[in-house]
Amino acid sequence: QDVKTYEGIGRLATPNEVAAWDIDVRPDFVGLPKGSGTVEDGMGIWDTQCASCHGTFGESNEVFTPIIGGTTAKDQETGRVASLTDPNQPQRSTLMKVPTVSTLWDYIHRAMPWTNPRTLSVDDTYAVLAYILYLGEIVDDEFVLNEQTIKEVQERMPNRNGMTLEHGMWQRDGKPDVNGSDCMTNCVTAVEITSTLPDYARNAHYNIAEQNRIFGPFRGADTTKPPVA
Amino acid sequence: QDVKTYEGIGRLATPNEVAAWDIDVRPDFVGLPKGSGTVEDGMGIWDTQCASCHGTFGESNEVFTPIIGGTTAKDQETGRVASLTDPNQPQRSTLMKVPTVSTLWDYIHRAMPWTNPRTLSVDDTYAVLAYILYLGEIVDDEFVLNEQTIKEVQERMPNRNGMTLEHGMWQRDGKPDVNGSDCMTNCVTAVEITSTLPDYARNAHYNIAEQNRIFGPFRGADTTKPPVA
Amino acid sequence: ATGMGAKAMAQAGPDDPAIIEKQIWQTTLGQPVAVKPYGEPSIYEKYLQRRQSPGLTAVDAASVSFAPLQGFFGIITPNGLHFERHHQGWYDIDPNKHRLMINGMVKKELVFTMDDLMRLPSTSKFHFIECGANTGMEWGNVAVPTVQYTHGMLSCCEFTGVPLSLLLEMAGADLKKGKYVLAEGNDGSGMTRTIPMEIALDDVMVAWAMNGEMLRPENGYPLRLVVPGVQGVSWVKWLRRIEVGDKPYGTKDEAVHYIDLMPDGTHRQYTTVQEVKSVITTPSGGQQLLTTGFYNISGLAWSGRGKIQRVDVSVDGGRNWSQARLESPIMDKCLTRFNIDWVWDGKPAILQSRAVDSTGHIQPMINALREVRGTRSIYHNNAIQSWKVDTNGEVSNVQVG
Amino acid sequence: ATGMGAKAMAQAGPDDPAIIEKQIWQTTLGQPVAVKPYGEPSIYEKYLQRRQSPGLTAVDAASVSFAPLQGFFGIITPNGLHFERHHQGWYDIDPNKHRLMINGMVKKELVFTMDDLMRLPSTSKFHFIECGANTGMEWGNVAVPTVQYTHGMLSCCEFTGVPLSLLLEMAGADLKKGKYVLAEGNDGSGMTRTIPMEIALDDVMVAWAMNGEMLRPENGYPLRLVVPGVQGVSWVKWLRRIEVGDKPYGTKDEAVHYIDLMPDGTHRQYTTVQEVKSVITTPSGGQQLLTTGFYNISGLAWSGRGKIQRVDVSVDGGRNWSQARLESPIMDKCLTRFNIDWVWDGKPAILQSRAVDSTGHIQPMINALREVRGTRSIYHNNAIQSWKVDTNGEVSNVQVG
Ligand code: HEC
Ligand code: HEC
Ligand SMILES: [Ca+2]
Ligand SMILES: [Ca+2]
Ligand SMILES: [Ca+2]
Ligand SMILES: [Ca+2]
Ligand SMILES: [Ca+2]
Ligand SMILES: [Ca+2]
Ligand SMILES: [Co+2]
Ligand SMILES: [Co+2]
Repeated sequence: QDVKTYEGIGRLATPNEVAAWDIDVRPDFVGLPKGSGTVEDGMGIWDTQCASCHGTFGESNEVFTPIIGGTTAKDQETGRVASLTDPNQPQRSTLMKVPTVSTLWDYIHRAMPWTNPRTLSVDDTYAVLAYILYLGEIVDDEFVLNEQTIKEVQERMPNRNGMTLEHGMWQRDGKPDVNGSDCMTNCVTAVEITSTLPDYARNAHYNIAEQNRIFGPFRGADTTKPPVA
Repeated sequence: QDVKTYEGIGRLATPNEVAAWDIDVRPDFVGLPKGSGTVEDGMGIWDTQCASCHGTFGESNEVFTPIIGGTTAKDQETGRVASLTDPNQPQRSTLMKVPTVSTLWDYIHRAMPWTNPRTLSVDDTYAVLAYILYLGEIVDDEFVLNEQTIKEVQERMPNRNGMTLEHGMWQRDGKPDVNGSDCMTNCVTAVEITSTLPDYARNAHYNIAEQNRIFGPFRGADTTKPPVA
Repeated sequence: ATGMGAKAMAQAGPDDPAIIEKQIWQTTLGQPVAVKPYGEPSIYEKYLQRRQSPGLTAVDAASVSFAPLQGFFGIITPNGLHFERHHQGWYDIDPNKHRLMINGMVKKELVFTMDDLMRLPSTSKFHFIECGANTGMEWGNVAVPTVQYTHGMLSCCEFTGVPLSLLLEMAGADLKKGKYVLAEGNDGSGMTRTIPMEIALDDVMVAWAMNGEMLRPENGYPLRLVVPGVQGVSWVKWLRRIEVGDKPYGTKDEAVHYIDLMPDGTHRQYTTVQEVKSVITTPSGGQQLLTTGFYNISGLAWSGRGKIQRVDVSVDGGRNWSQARLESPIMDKCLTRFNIDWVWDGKPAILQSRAVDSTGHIQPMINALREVRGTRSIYHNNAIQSWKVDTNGEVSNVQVG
Repeated sequence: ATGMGAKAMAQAGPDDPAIIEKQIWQTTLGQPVAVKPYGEPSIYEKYLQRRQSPGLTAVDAASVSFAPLQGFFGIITPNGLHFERHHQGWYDIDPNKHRLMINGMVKKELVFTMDDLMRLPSTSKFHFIECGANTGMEWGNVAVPTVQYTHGMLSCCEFTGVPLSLLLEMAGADLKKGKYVLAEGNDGSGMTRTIPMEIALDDVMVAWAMNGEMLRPENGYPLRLVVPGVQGVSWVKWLRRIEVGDKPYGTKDEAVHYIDLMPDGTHRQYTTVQEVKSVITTPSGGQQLLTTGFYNISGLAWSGRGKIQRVDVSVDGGRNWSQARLESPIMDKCLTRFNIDWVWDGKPAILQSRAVDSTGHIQPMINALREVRGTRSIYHNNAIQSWKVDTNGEVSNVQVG
């Protein structure tokens, strides 16, 4: 079918329209608008518009996982966040994970503050991101973030080398990590139960009896009571 | 799969249970309980429990198509209702169609009165059916309907010979009446429009604009207004 | 015509405020999850409803509500818009008080609870259900304006239940003498229908689920019969009893209704199978095309005798036909969605579809049907439907000869 | 155990009042048609709801509601019970103000209204959608009690829309240099995900309908991307823009979330495809068997790489396996329902299912997965699920090794 058949369906986008919606910023900074912001300006924005949810130091997990925490100066050198293998690290903060600073710029500009997305100006976005980087000890308090200096920041991102595409789940013909067994009889000698729901969690998802049909082959167990003997 | 596997699923019905539910009456009167009712008793039931919907003479089409009307003494002889081919016959009443008196007994007993089904006793059912047959001039006012006399009635049912099973729609491998054409090009010479919705009916199904989606390739036509020129 | 022409592809049209201006859904926080534990359609979909056809029935509890086919996509009917047909109203029956009895010519008369039935080996199948009276208003002439009223006693679901044959086997049904089963409903009408044993043993299901959830109350909750390819009245709702017998039962809805009046005054009794049929659902009667140019003509095809093999579409009232695309999977006694390209030039057009099923039967024209059946049979009108497109883009229901 | 044994088939049990006594639905008139122009489930189904998992998220508008798989039948998910996942809440967007823009490496940057899109040649396909984080709470240990919470970020619908490839062709996409598309949503989060061009051109749809009606607002009304076999986050809801580019976009939900933490501290980025998986939905965690005897074990199987080829079931914790019945049709990147007979003898049992897809890949045990991925990757847990049946009939979530 020749697409000419569909003439009159859809129309050309105007430059203003594309500008209004094409706001994404790529890891190579394609799409990043010119502008700048200081750590100091960023602090003002953060404290008034962000801290209520993310905490004064970006450490809160009241509303979402912390933005700041778990990264070191060493990580900025290696580009690998060491605490990601530390079982005692309680949370995985944004800065521990994010490899690309563009991601933060793009996301803050498109979606934050959460209840008022698309309200930060370009300069305010630079500023508040500068402040986040400052809180993460990636830049100092004099830092001015702009479309040029952001490239330097990228070179210091703690987890910039922490990502891999070497896996079977990116493309459809990728290879799975492990394959199950097709054994049909006598496949295991002893079956050991390695994990069960702890007793105290029995009713943590509320009464399962009220999450199942009241007829049919099965009922939901009344989890407000101990199991029937 | 041996059905024994399912043992414990379902149980035997008790005789009382089968009696409570097995109330159907077949054209050969299998299932018809013993009992009787007079035309006179039937009139009392009809006038108090049926006439409000079906009319004093069973002629009403306020609530449903008439029960009585359109049959003749001749029809009772032939077992074919002549008015079924009469284009001037305004309605097709129940008695014009029903070939089997068992059908009426079964249905009245199971489902009438409409707002109080299953409330007529066996004798009351005989009685009110006797009265319907009287209104249809199939029996006289002295008639006593019971499990024996009902067989005589069957011999007088006006449309008892009016049914056919000679058609392709009773079994799955039946033969359709007509087959369409598989012609692909130049199949008809002139296309004549033989029927359209009359102008006065344009809005008879209310405003079609409000019966279609408000976006997409089509809108509903505003039928409160004449067609757009 | 009101000066419509193909919308030109504007090199530099005016900026669209829907894009240039920020919308409230882009600049504020939306609603939380599970605010609707059981969700509903968009408020902008409110015009797509089940509707009665004014004047068709005198009382609303012995009536029908038609499904808005003009707004459907694919083959699945959303449960909320499944057509309704009740003879004595509907109830939301307590499933713990519902029973299924098997009696008659069986070794053991049995009673099942819902607990029992749902333990048995179940199966899930996609099937259409069509009322025998669908399109019945159109035997004589054009009577209703839209596809909702011409064809809306049609729906299609994935049904889950047990094969009736299994229950009959458990009861030890006498398959030598037992030539029929009677199915009976648990509503006020105690709806009863006879089904030939051949069909009963083939693919009839005792079903409790439609489209992944339990049946809706209006459609027989908690149990209904699914009789693939057979007219809807036999799909007894609120099913409470199956009796095995050696003769048909001549119930009210077999001896007074769902009988087809022939020109010679005889009625065909036990008309059962829904024959090959199709209809274009968009564009269809009462709709209006917004402009000339390309459209996707879309519709539904089905047959009670098997699968859909092909569908042809004409845009010139039946002079010439082209083969439509069929969506897959094509399933037995199930709706098949067809689509075909069309460029409307602004001139009057008459759109028609014509289905062929796997038995080779081809959907007929209304005149050919009338030659055999006359115009008063009410049921089983499977004629080709014609929609006229006027120069103003308005589509209307017409018959051609 | 509380003295349960197989119910004997009572020769003459006591008469059942549900049969002997006339019920109200047999002796009064029911409700009229169209009293619900858009119908709802029975009041007796009220326990089957979308639910949040307590403690999983701190705010309800960046959260998930899980579908009650324990109550589903067949493969279709009723639209009202489709799982939800929002990052910045949901809106019921005005379809007349919704636009789709195609930009980037294209000859012509285009804007479509819903009127435009729905005129194009459409197609309808059945596909599952699974969140990449489905079963993610179970990487380390058993964390939640029922299949609703272990596997309920899973649904399956018939989707209708246009192939994305058609829109890309209309825009004259540069298929030499353009290796990726970015899909962007119209909600507050402006959800953005990169999709490899190879997949985009294959079977991705720009869809407006699910299960025969328009998308539900919670699922992206009026437009969403359907990316068969790929994790749900890529099925961008409220789709407003498609950009063609030469590099991945590294968006927040590709660079901070939906990345899988490996034991060496690296994260796998752009994990996309949902691998072969299955789960027994009845009986399942939190349910209780009423008695010993026969049961139909039933569940769902799916693969993002193709069709389901077979499903095996074990009732002894993986010692022995038997092949389950698969319901048809078996469709590409779609749920397949399986069923298998089981007679419960009242002893403890561990039920498991294991799916094999058309690429020959076999669903693995959790321990095998952990050997490669450790326990902290959150996403893409396609391990075999184990349900323990206790002597009292209670079923619980366990892991075995
Ligand atoms: C009302 C609460 C709220 C406010 C105010 C708020 N945020 Fe957020 N923020 C959130 C939530 C919730 C998320 C997670 C959204 C999701 O699930 O996609 C988030 C996510 C983020 C993220 C991504 C974190 C990650 O790991 O995904 C960044 C960065 C961020 N916010 C920065 C900001 C900045 C900068 C501001 C102020 C300009 C701000 N937020 C204001 C609630 C808030
Ligand atoms: C409140 C209204 C009402 C009352 C009272 C009522 N009926 Fe009916 N009757 C109906 C309706 C409505 C139908 C059609 C039901 C259907 O569509 O299946 C009907 C159908 C019938 C039929 C079948 C007619 C046909 O052609 O299908 C018979 C016979 C009948 N009623 C007899 C009776 C008798 C006898 C009584 C009293 C004992 C009675 N009715 C009381 C409303 C009523
Ligand atoms: Ca861009
Ligand atoms: Ca500036
Ligand atoms: Ca009987
Ligand atoms: Ca007596
Ligand atoms: Ca009315
Ligand atoms: Ca909450
Ligand atoms: Co009917
Ligand atoms: Co998600």
